[in-house]
Parts: sequence; C-alpha cells; structure tokens
Amino acid sequence: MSDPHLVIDRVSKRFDPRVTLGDRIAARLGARVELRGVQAVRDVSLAIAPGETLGLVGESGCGKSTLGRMAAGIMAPTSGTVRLEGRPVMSPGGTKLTTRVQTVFQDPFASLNPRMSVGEILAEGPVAHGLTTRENARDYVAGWLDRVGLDRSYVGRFPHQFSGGQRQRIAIARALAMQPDVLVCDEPVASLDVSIQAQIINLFLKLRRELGLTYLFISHDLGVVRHISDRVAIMYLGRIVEIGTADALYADPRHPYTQALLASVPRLMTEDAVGAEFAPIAGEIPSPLAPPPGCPFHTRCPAAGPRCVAEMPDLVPTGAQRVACHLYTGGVELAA
Amino acid sequence: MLGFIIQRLLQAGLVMLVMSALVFVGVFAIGNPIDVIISPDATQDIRARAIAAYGLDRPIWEQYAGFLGRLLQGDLGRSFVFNMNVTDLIFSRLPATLELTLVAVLGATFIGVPLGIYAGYRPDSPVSKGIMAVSVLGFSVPTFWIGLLLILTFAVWLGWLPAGSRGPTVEVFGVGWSFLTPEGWKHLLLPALNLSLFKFAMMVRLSRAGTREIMLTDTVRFARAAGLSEWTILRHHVLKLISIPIVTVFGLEFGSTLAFAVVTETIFSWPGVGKLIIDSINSLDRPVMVAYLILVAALFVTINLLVDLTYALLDPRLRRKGA
Amino acid sequence: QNLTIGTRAGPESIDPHFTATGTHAEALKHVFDTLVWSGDQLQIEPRLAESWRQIDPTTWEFKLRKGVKFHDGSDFTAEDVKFSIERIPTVSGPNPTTIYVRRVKDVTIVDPHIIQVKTDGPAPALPYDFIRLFIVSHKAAAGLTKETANEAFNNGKAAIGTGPYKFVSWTPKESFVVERFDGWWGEKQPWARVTRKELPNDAARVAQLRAGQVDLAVRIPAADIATLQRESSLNVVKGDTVYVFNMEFDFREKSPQVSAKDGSALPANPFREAKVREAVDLAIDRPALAEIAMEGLGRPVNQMVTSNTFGYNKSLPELKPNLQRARQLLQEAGYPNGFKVTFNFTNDRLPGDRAVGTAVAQMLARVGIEVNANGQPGAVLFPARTRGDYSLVMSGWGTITGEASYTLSSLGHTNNKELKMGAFNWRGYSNANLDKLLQDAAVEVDEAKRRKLLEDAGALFMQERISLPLVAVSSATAFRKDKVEPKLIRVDEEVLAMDVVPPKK
Amino acid sequence: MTEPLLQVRDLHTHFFTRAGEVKAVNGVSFSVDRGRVLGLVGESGSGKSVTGYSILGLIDPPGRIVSGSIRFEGRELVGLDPDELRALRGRRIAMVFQDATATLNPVLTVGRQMTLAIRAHERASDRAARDLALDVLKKVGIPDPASRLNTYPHELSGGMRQRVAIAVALLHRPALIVADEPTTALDVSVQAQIIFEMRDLVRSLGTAMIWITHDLATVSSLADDVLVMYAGRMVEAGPTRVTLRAPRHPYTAGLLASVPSRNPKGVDLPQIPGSTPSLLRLPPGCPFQPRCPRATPVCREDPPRVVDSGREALCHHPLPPASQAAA
Amino acid sequence: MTPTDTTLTSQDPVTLPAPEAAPAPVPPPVSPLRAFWAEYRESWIAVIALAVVVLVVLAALLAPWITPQDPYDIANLSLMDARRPPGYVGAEGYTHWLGTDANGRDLLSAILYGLRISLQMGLVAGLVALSVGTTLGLVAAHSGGRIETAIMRIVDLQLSFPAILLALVLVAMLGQGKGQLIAALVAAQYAYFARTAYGAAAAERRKDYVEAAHSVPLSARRIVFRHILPNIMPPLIVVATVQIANSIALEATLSFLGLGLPVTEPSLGMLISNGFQYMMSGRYWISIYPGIALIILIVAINLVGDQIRDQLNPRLKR
Ligand SMILES: Nc1ncnc2c1ncn2[C@@H]1O[C@H](COP(=O)(O)OP(=O)(O)OP(=O)(O)O)[C@@H](O)[C@H]1O
Ligand SMILES: Nc1ncnc2c1ncn2[C@@H]1O[C@H](COP(=O)(O)OP(=O)(O)OP(=O)(O)O)[C@@H](O)[C@H]1O
Ligand SMILES: [Mg+2]
Ligand SMILES: [Mg+2]
Repeated sequence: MSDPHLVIDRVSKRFDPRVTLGDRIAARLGARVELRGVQAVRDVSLAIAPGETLGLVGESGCGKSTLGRMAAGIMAPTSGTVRLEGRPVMSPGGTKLTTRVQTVFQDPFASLNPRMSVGEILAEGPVAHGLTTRENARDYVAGWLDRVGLDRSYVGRFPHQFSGGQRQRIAIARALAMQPDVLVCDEPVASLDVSIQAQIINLFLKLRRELGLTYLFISHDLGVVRHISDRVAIMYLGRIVEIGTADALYADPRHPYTQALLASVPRLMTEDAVGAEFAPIAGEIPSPLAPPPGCPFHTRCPAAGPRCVAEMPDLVPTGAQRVACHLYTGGVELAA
Repeated sequence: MLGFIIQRLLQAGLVMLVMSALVFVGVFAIGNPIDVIISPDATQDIRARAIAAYGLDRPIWEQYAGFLGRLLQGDLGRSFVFNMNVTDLIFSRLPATLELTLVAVLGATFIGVPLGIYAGYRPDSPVSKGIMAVSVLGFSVPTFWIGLLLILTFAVWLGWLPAGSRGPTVEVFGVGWSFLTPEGWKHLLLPALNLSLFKFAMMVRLSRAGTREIMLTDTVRFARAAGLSEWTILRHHVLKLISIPIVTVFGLEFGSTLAFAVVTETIFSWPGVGKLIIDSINSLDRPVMVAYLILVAALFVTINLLVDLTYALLDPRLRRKGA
Repeated sequence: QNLTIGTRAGPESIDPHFTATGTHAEALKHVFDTLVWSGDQLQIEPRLAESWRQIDPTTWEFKLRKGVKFHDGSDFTAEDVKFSIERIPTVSGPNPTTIYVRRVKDVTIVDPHIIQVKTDGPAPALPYDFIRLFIVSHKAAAGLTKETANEAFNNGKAAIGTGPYKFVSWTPKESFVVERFDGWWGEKQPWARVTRKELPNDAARVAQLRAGQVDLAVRIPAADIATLQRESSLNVVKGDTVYVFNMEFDFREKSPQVSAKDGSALPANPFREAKVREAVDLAIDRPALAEIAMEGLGRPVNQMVTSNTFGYNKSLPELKPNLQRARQLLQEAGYPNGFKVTFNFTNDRLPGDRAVGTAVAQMLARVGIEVNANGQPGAVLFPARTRGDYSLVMSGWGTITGEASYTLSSLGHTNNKELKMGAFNWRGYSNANLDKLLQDAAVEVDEAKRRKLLEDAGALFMQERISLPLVAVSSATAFRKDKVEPKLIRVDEEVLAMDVVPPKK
Repeated sequence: MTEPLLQVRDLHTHFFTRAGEVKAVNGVSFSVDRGRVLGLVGESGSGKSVTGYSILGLIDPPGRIVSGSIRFEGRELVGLDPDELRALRGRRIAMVFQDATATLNPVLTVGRQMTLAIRAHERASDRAARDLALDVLKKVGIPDPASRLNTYPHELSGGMRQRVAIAVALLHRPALIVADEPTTALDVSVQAQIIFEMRDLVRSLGTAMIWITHDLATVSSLADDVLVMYAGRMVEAGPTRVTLRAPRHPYTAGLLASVPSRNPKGVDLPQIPGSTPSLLRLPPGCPFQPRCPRATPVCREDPPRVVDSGREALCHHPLPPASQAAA
Repeated sequence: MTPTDTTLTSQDPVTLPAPEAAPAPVPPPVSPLRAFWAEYRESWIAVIALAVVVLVVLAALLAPWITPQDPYDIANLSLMDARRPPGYVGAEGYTHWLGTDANGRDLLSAILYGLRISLQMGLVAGLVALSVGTTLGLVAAHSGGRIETAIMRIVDLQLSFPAILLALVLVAMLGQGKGQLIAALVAAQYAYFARTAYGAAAAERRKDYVEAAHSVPLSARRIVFRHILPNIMPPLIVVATVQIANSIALEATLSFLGLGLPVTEPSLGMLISNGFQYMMSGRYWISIYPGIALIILIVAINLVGDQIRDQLNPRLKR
C-alpha cells in the first residue's frame, strides 16, 4: 500500500457527565454521584491510504460515529491526533483546519437544512472557502448535481421535495462540492430502501473511480461493507478488535467477536440449503459506562479464559489481518 | 439526587440575593419611603430624624449590608408601616393566600384535567370544542376583568355569594382557616373561581395536548393491540403519562398563582399576602417588599424542588439518574 | 348590637403613638381618648382635659377630667398624660407622632388632675396639636421600647385606653375589632361590638355594602352615589372635608419639566411670571371640576383652607374662568404660543384625584399650554416632589388641624429649618411679607388678632397665586338604613362608631 | 379443505388526508394457515404496517378500511363491532411493534403492563396474573423474570424490552401474531437472538405469524411463505424458497439482484432505477411500471391480475417460472 | 448463481431515467407557506380569529383616520360630554356610538387608540423579548460550557419567578411610561423565548445538517444564524403569539393595579381600569366596551397561536 493519507493516531474520546457545584458538594458529603464518563473510543490507531476504502463495522454504540466524527475533524479527541497528509485536521482548540475531509451522514432527512434550497446548500461551503465565487456558484453547483445524477433543474427546490435517495445524493454532492480527498461516510445507506441502497452504493463506487476518493465507510451492514471496502476494521466497545483486507477478514475471521458477528447475520437463502443457518451471539454489549476489565468481549466470548479478564489484548498481526485477542498471543490462560 | 437538591438550594440563595438587591436598588431609585409615609405637617427636623432612625440616610450598599447581616441572623426586619416583624406580618396573611391558591389550583386541576383529557381524546366532538372555547377564554381574559364580572353577577346582581373578604375562620394548629366553615366556603368560592380560571384553562390545554399526542403513540396502539379497553387505556396509560407535565405545571402554577393572587386579592379584598405586597409597594414599605419577594422566591424554589422530586417519583426514567 | 364599618385603611398598630397617619388615629380614637377633641367641624372641645388656659406665652395649663377609668379599671391621672407625652419620641415610627408634641419642652404635674405644659416658645395653637395626643395608661405601657411596644400593644396587653371601646383584636390590613367599654365616662354607646373592615378598593367596599357584609362604608366613589341612593335599603350622606386639591407652581429659576412646545429650553421659568399663574388660574373651570370631574363630590374653592377652618378668609372673591383673558395674559407674559409642561398628580390618594388631574390638564390645553398629564401613585410622586423633580404638581391637602397656619406655613413660608416652617415649600418660593404674617400668627396669643393675621396671609397667598386651590373634596358615606344612622359627618372624613347610632324605629 | 386461519381478500385501506387520499393498502389478498409464518416484505411506505393494523382493526382516522374482507377463524373482522374486535385483540390475534421503547409505557412497570393486558381478557387474581406473566417471560428468554416484573422498561436493554413486548403478545396464546419489524431497531447480534427465539416459540405453540420486514434475508430464514408489497399493492406471493429462488415479478427480481452480498465485490450492483411513487398519485396501471424494464404500454393502463393460484405474481410480463429459469 | 435478469440494470448505473419517466419527487413543488395556509384554512374558527386580528390591527393602524376624535388631544375633549351613554350626540355634533368616558372621550375612538397602544406594547415588548431571548438562547446553546450554564441558570431562575411580580417591581422601580413598561414586560418575558430558543437550538444542534455545516467547516456565526436560527423559528413564533397576548393582558393588569401608562394616553387596560369605578353605577360602557375589545383581541391572537401551534406540532401531523 502507498503512504498513509489519513492517519488516526492513538485517538481516544471520553464523554464526561456534567457535574454541578451541588453534585460536587454532595460528593463531598458522601453521596453517590455519577462521575463516570463514557469512554466511547479507546486508543484507536488507523491509517488509510490514498484512494483506499476502509470499512468500519460494529454494533450500535461501539463508537463508530464518534471515531468518524473525530476523523472528519468535527469533534476533538480527548487524546491522540488525526492527521491528513501529516497535518492535523483539527486544532487543539477544536477548530477544523481543513476542508479536504468531508462527511456524509446516515439520515438524509436530517442532514439537509430544510430551510435552504439545494443550490444554497451546495454553494454555501465552496463560496465560503473560495472554491467558487458567488457569481459562478450556479454553474459550479450544477456540475456537482450532474455528477451525482440529479437534474440541474433541482437547484431551486427544497429538501422536502425530494425522496430519501435523492436527498442522499444531494448530501453527497454537498460533500463533493468541497473537493475533498477523504469522505467519511457514517452509515450512508442504512436508512435507505433496498432498491435505493444499490443506487447509492453504485454512486459511491463511481465517485471513487472517477475522483480517486478515499473513504472511511462506517456501517453495521456487513454485506455492504464487504462490497465496498478494501480493508475492514471491526470495532467493539470503543476498540478495534480486528482489522484486515475485506477478503481475508470475511473469509477467515480470527477474532471470536468477528466470527460470531459474521455468523449471527441472517443470510439470504434462496437454495434449499437449510443447514447453513445463522447463530446468534449470546448476551448483550456491556454498558460503556462500566466496560468490563481486560478484553471487552470476554463477557460474551465462548473462548474466554482467565487472562481475558485480567489483561487487555493488543492489536497484533495474525494471519492476513491484525487481531486483538489473547488466543493468538499465547492463549487465554493466565501465564504462571 | 442530593447533589441536585444542593444545587437547587444554592440557586435559591442566589435568587433571593438578587431579588433583595433589586428591591433595595429599586426602592432607592424611587425615593425615600419616609416621604411617602410621613404626615404633611412634620417638620424638616422630624423628617430628618425619622430618616436617620431607619438608617435611610446611609449609602445604599451600607443599608444592604446591614440587611444581609441581619438576614444571616434570621431577621428580615420590621415593616416601616406596621413596625411589626415582617415575618410575622407575612405569616399572619399567608394562610389566607395559601387557602385561596390551593383551592383554586386544586379545583382547576381536578376539573380541568378530566375535561382536557376528554377534549384530547375526542378532539373533534362538539363537547370538546366547547371545552376548548371556555379554556381559550379563560386563558385570554384578564383576571381582574373576570373578577369584576363575577362580583357584579353573583354578589351584587344575584346576591348569592359575598362580594369579597374572607369568611369566619377556624383555628387549626394555631392558624385560622376559613375553608372549614360553610360561611368561609361561601366567601372563598368567587375569589377561588376567579383565580382558578386561568389555571383551569392551562390544565385543560395541557392535558388535551398531552392526551392528543399520547393517543397517537405506539404505546396506546400497543395497548389497544393487547385488547385493553379505551377506559383502561385512558386511566392507566394516558393519565399516568400526562401526569408528568401536569405535575410540573401544577407546581409552577401553584407558585405563579400565589403571585397572581395579587390581582384577585385586590379585587375581592382577600386579606392575603398579595394585597400586602401591593400595599407595601404603594407605601414603599421596603422591608415587607424584600421579605415578600424572598419568601416567594423561597417558596418557588421549594415548590420546584418538590416538583422535581415528584417528577422523579412519577417518571421512573429520572429515578436512576438521581440514585 | 354590632356594627361593621367598611373603611379604607388603618390602624397600622395598636400603639397610638406609632404613626401619625390619619386613619390610624381614626381607628384608635375608639380605644384611646385624646386630651383635646376635635369636633365634626374641627372645632376643639374638651375631652380628657376639661379645660385649658395659657398662663403665660410659653405655658399651657390643662385641667383633667375626674373619674375617668382605664379599661383595666385603674384611674386616669396626670401621670398618664405626662407619660404619654414623653413616650411619643421614644416609640414613633417613620411617620412620627412627634409632630403633636413638637412644641412641648416640659411637662409638669401640678396635681393629679392638673398638668402644665411648657413650650419651646409662644405656642398659641398647642391645643390644636393635642387633638391627636392619645393618652395611654402609664402602668400598662411602662418600660416599653420601640421594639417591644408594638407587640405589647398588638396583643392587647398594653392596649389599655380610656376610650368608649375596648380593644379586642386586630389583623393588619384586615379588620380591627373593639367592644363596648361600659365604664366609659361619656354617654353609653349603642354598639356592643364594632368591627372596622379594611377595604381599600372602592368597588369592593361598595360591593360589600350592597351585599350586606358591612353596615356602613366610607368614601363612596361619586360614581356610585346615585345608584346606591336608588336602592331602598341604602342611603348616602355627603359631607364636606378639609381636603383641597391644589396646584403647586415651581418658582425656581430653572424648572425641570417645563419647556417650549418644540422641547427647547425656555429663557425663564414661566411660573415665576405672575401673569402666567393668573392665566393658569383663569383657565380652570372650578365648578366643572366639582360637578363633572368629581361628579358632585366636590366644591369649588377660592382659598387653601375650607370655611370651617380657623383663619378662613370670607372676603375673597369667587374664582371664575376666563379663557380669553387667560390667553391674553399668556401673550402679555411672552408666551403667545404657550409652552409645554408636565403636570403631575396622584392617582391613588384621594377620591377624584385622577379625574381632576386629567380635567385640569384638559383645561390648560384649551388656553394653549401643552400639558403632559402624569398621574402616578403617591409612592412615586411624593418622594419625587420632595426631590424637586417637578414643575407643576397637584395633590390634595387637608388642614387637618383646623387652623390655617398649618397649611399656609407649610406651603407658603420660606423653607426654614430653624423656624420649622415651609417644610413643603419645595419650590423655592419666598415672600418676606408672607413670612412675617405667618411668623407673627405663630406666636400671637390673642385669638382675634391671630385670625386676622391668618386671613391676611391667606389673601396674600391667593393674590400671589403661590398655589392654586381648585376644589374641596366632599366625602360620601353610605349605610344600610335598617342598621345605622350617622349622627354627623366630620370634615376630617373620620367615621367613628361614636357618631353612628341605630336608626330610630 | 378447511378454511385458513386468516384470509384477507382484496383489502383496501386508505387514508383521507389533507393532501388527498393515500391508498396505503390497495388490493391485497393472502391467507395464513395455522402454525405457518408469512413474511410480508416491501420497502418503506409500501403498506406493510397498515396491512397489519388493518387485521387488528387498529386503523385510526383519517384512515379506514375502504373495502375487502378479513376473515379470521371463520369470522369477518371488517365491520365487526368494536367491542367484539377488542375482545379478539390480544387474545386471538396479537401484535408486536417495531420499536419496543416506544410501545412499552415508560412509567408503568413491566408487571403492571402485563397485568393490564391479562385483565383485559380474563378476571385473574393478582397471584394468577403474576404467575402467568412469569411463565410467559420465562418463555421469551428473559433471565430472572421475577425480578423483571418490578422494573421499568428503561431499565431493560433493547433486546429485553422487545422480549417483554413479545411476552405481552403471547400472554393469551393467540392463534396469530402480527410482528411488525420487531427486530429492525435492534443490534445485529440481538436481532439474531430474537428471530431465533421467535421461530422456536411459534413452532412450539403452533401459532401462526405474519412477519413484517423489509429484509429479504430475515424472511428467507424464517418464513414459510412470502408476500412482496410495492406501493400499497401486492406484487408477488408464494412459498418463500420458491419465490426467492425464482422470482417472477421484475420488482422482486430487482430487489434480489441488488443485494450486495450476492454480487461480486466492488462491482456496480444491478439497480432498480427511479424511486417509489407517491401513494397519492399512483399511476393507473401497474405501480411498478415507471421503473420496470419490461414495461409495455399495457402496463400503463391495466393493473395486472393474478397469474397463477399457488404462486402469484401480479405482472403482465412475469419472468419465466423457476423451472425455465434454471434451464 | 441466482438468476439475474440483466435487463434490469440500466447501462449507466448513476444516470436516472429521464425525469418525465421517473415519478415526480415526492410532493410536487408546493410552497410550504401555501401548504401551511391550506391547512390553516380548514379551521374556520382560526380563520375568523385571523381575520379579527387583521381587522383589529388595521383599525388600530388607521385609527387617526377613522375615528371621529383624537382622544389623546386633551384640548379637544369636552368635560361636558363626560360619561355619556352610547348613542349620545356630543358637542362636536357627532354620535358617540359607544358613549364617552370620564374625560369626555369618545369611547370608540379611545378604544381604537387604546388598541393601538396595547398592540404596540404587546408587539414591541414581544419582539424585543423575542430577539433578546432568542439571542441568549442561541448563544447558550451554541457556546456550551460556562457561558451556557450561566445564561441558562439566569433564565431558569427568572422562569421560576412570577412574571407579574417582576413586572410590578420593575414598574415601581423604573417609573411609568411606555419605555419603562416595555422594559418591564420584556424582562418578564424574554426568558420564555430564551428557554424555547435554547431547547430548540440544542435539539437542532445535534442534527446532522448542523454537523455537516461544521464539517465543511463554516463559521460559528454562520451556522448559528443561517442554519439554526431559521429552523427554530416555528416554536418561537408560537411562543411569540402567546407572549404578545400575554403582554397585552399583563399591561392591562398592571394598568389596572395603577402601575401602567400615563392616564392621558390610555391603553385598553387603562380604559378598563378607569371605567371600573363606574361599573356598579350602571355606566357599564366605560369599562365594558374596552374590556370586550381587549378580550376579542387576546382571544383572537390566542386562537391564531393555537392553530399555528397545532399545525407546527409534527406529532399531530396527518
Ligand atoms: N455527545 C455524547 N455525549 C455523551 N455520550 C456520547 C455522545 N456521543 C456518543 N456517546 C456515547 O458514546 C458511545 C459511542 O457512540 P457512537 O455514536 O459513536 O456509536 P455508534 O457506533 O455510532 O452507534 P450507532 O450504530 O448506534 O450509530 C455510546 O455509548 C454513546 O452513548
Ligand atoms: N395515519 C396515517 N395518515 C396518513 N397516511 C398514513 C398513515 N399511516 C400510514 N400512512 C401511509 O400509508 C403508507 C403505508 O404505510 P406503512 O406504515 O404501512 O408502511 P410500511 O410498509 O410499514 O413502511 P415502513 O417499513 O417504513 O414501516 C405510507 O405511505 C404512509 O404514508
Ligand atoms: Mg452512529
Ligand atoms: Mg411499518
């Protein structure tokens, strides 16, 4: 792979609850006051090469969006940095420093300002950042509308006049109009209908071909991620537990969580092959307020041993991918 | 929860401080209270002596500091007009106001909520439209105006009820309550009705809006799907759900009703604290003004606190947070 | 038989020496007697003092009534009088009753029923001061301080007087209850129990009267008189009072609220110009104020004091409006286009104050003076007036002592602290002639001479138009015919249970 | 042959809104036999939920069943007296909704909500009600059910909440459960658990079920029969395996084709162009005609009719049947 | 592999079929305002209320031209015409259809002018409170942290304190006059706007479109004023209608308590208060007619507000 382009370097994010003066006094007085924060992302490092698509998969609440936000420079990490071509995307004060990372969000109904016309939505950023002038904005916008397969005549319309798929195209056009290198897509097809989903996936594929975009593609749909990604990272409770090329990871998942996750998804069966059924993972995700010690997955892991409770596994190369599991670093029993 | 309570109390202290400072500055800006109270034939010298005796010639910050100092010892001062301890003065009138307010707010709630639920349950029926019409009127028409019409109609014209004042009281716990006598109720009825009208409208609107929204939720649909009768749904699901906003409003309204009693008390010559505050504003009786506002602020904070605690009782979702 | 009176206010304590407010005195007259009584026309009459005389210019001797008992059964003696007089400065509140004893230097007990009062100078009007000198029992009220006095009085312990009624209970701003004292020295009272209900709102008072909750209501608004009279069970009596609405001009060189019509400053304060004051005077239609603004509850006046007052000048002419002349005078004074002024008046103190104020503003507008009528609560107006914020003010003034020097010297004398005169002359008026007349009157012992001095002062006051008296306030009292019948109507507006009797069948 | 448990014939449910008449369900017919699972699939807004609500008589104004028949256990439900309908609901037919957080009342305990549902149909003592509730909670796989009775919904995880909702539906051992996307709001792992458990439950209880979803994969692993809806109309119905293997309607075929996992990685997916029509302005003929590659002028005018009885595809130009396709 | 009918795939996967072939985007381009009006029109009560409000506003605006008398020009008033019953023909020769008040004002004129003042007070106070409150709410929602805490604490404190008392104290403090009264009304009401704006903005801030704006990135000012502000207007408008009605009522109440405007330029509240003393003496018109005018105005505004509120409530949409 070529030089990394977007580098996420040991990034963590913690959400601390608001503590009032009263809470503090009460805590002094010995009352139980919730001071624990949510450790949404824990010490994650990733590097994405130019033109590469990295898929990020995980269950709800595991920190995908949080990581995506930090990668896009919308949210400041508690620790660690995100760099684009060596330069941080965000100042320590929380100001975004680059326009070269843009985002596409999940909900096409919420991601467009309902009070702005399509033209305004698309032109606002480029005009503000000097990518085009106010006078040329119309043509500029029309060009991007073409690109995402929307009619130029739509510039004057408002978001509520479009269907979900069309809105998502507008959202993509808005991101593209900023001429980004990297697109962070946070579940961009999750809320679309099946028949529309394919259109948008195809659009992403086409844009990658034509513009050489780099994607951080977040989804919980394993099928979609597989289809679009070069590499895939699996997240669990704020940590990356396995990362590798899509083919290798799907063909030979190493982490027990990845294995269970892949097995738990019902597959579309059209043959009478009844045997290949899915099997759910036992239990539920622990609360991020009180993450279990050691390996976060040990509470649900069929292969867990004493070491998993005591020790947090590191992400180490295992086969074609990198995995954070004790199974591959000496077993789950505690070393004597 | 404790932290929350402490936070509230801290805020309460702050409100009271701000309110009292405001009154001090305000009264200072209006003028010297002695000028309002003193007889026209007092000589300069008598006036000067009176002013000095009450420390009104001192700089305002000094007066305020003195006030705070005494406040810390639990002394709110003495009324300029009555030379009584203002706490005594206010507490002697508080039962009258409390009684009036309670009757008004309880009445408004117990009549308004069922009607509101009905109007929300059957938003298009003529009865509901009628209920809403009344509530819009109650919401819009200024209290003083309704008060007048009530007196005019029921006391003067029909002669059914007294035109004002409080009825005979019965002592309970050393406090006189008038709602314990039939005659007392007769006196209480009109002012309470007057005062409750706005609250009534409020309760109707609130419970109607709440019911309408809840009726469209999946919760109700699910209850219906489980075969629950409409009555059970209203009684167990809807009532419980709308009770949360209603309790909030009940609490807040209780406070603001206390404050709004000013108008009703003036019209109905109800010997409560509301009238006292108007009188003390008119005579620049600063200690009473300050004490009253502090009291109201304290009352408000207490009520808000109670509301929040009740809230937590009613809404289990909040309980855990507070644990 | 019980009597319930709907009053506006008072008392503010049961301690009679706490405050000099009129309604306070009115209420407490039932419980405490005064040394000297003021009659319905404010004529002074014996009360606890049977007679008095001036034995030298600075000494008055009072002979006290014998056989008077306090409510606790003890005898009334000179000791109580001395105690009461000396007590006043120690317990007075923000409206000090010290004004009633301001001339007193020393009190000497000659014998249990004779007392001598030394004044700080010749004080011919001393008995007038004593009409509100309440006598408390020196035993019951002994040792009370400013802090403890109120509690002791309010809970009845010290509320021991010699008056016709005994104190029963009092709730501030609500009701004051007394019951007959059978040991009173005067004639037996018809009421076993008297309740004064405080109903400051006029409409409420009227409504309660009609609803039968009170037997008698004071100060009926003019608007309601006719209707009440129409009701068969009710009746209304009207009476004159000593209160006169008057308009005060600012005489200072620079006046804050007067300007040319376009808002620019005037070269001088127009009210210093006699012609302007006369023009204002001529613009005012006093009968219209009385008949229309006050709906008959007023009387046009031509001087600051009313006819029953000592020092009233009978020779002064009636004041008639003359708009043409008024305009002409304005022109002559150099204000052909008039000027602009803010006219301040109270809107919550006396019946009709708001109506009269607005009507006067209307009248001034007709001669070309642009008036910004600013009616406001007394709480705002009085302190501002004292500060000198105003150019033109109207308020009511009552010569409650019954003699004219009280009014004339407060309003017309140069503001002088030493002489204790001109306390209400906030507007910088000074006239040596008037000062002289008033100072002479203050020390003149001969009654006829004093009357003459005051009449002259009154005439000069009017000639100078220092203030413009407008209308005197009348007062109406309504009552239930079947329950009560007022014997007399007092000019000081006090309504006392003693003046009310059950109707003769 | 006995009558099926539920037979829906030519159901039309419309909403009379401000903007016009929304034909949410526009001529749907199907039947469900005892113990069978019918998968109802379709895109968002295609009328799946409304079909479900129609069966339970839960259509609120401005909606109304305009025509059609719903026969359940030999009784006609359309036009049935509201009280009788209510007596059926929860007892003979039950329903589970998509979002358990929204369906459970947040201010009532689990036990209370279950008791209310029990008492809606039978007089039960506190004890009996409690026992029944415990029993059913255990059945739906809730660990330590006794302690759950006193908890409030928010104290449970999403999966547990949905299980409680399912338990409420099962209380009276209904003959039919209408499950409206009960797993859509859940996590993949929990979703799998619930599907698993539901399948076992209906099998063991012999309950019939209508499983509403937009996920073809779920249907394929759960349902015996499938019915595909598009814009308020049914487009295809038949046994699951057969239908999914050899769809005859171009829409079904298009959907199946566009599933990413059935395509080589990274290549463009076969897609259906355009988007779903507004139910307010349905084209006169076949609703899918504007997006259909096989459309001909006849599709524009005539709504298609049923082609064969066991397997139905409402299309003028259906794809060849399975045997031919395989060839 | 499963049968895949290749005809299903169009050649260029990204190009949509020609627009006429594709179904129109969801609803046809109806302007939101027009749709709003179409829905509004369905409630005849609300339509009447709106008509009343419009009429009243017009009448108030045109008062100087349509009233027989300028009731504020006191030189014009004749004391002789005071307190005449409706229908009386006054000195100037025209009929006082609603009678006259204690100063000889034609009541019809006085009411129209009074409406003017009441409306003016309500509107000005409402608008000032709206802008002050909204700004504070937005600043709080956007800045977060200490500033947010400080602003919202103050607002909460104020909300927990009865508006009427606050207004009473302020009027007593500041003195009387339009400016002072407006200040008091604003002080009593801005907190409602601040709360609403804050709540709405805090909800809006979490929406993806705001996040998208951040990700561009756009300046904070721009995000707050171009993106958030327009989207929180609906709830603010609802609050504004209620608060304007409240201002009018509050002003009337303050006037009634003697703490309102100067007597010579009476608002409706002042007129009612002035006429109050004549109620029992049968001269009802002095107080009743202004009272009716006031009630009609407030009821109409509230009805309009109710309808807007219902229409803006997404949960009641159908
Ligand atoms: N602003 C916030 N304040 C507090 N906690 C937050 C915040 N944002 C996210 N979290 C918490 O951080 C954790 C990770 O959230 P995140 O949104 O990144 O998850 P996700 O993987 O995107 O989930 P989903 O699939 O539901 O979108 C969650 O537990 C969430 O509750
Ligand atoms: N109360 C209602 N008023 C008006 N239209 C309604 C109402 N309920 C449903 N509809 C309309 O009926 C159509 C079908 O809705 P339905 O909820 O059945 O869709 P669905 O297939 O369940 O979709 P989803 O997968 O989103 O749940 C939709 O177009 C919807 O707009
Ligand atoms: Mg997310
Ligand atoms: Mg649905």
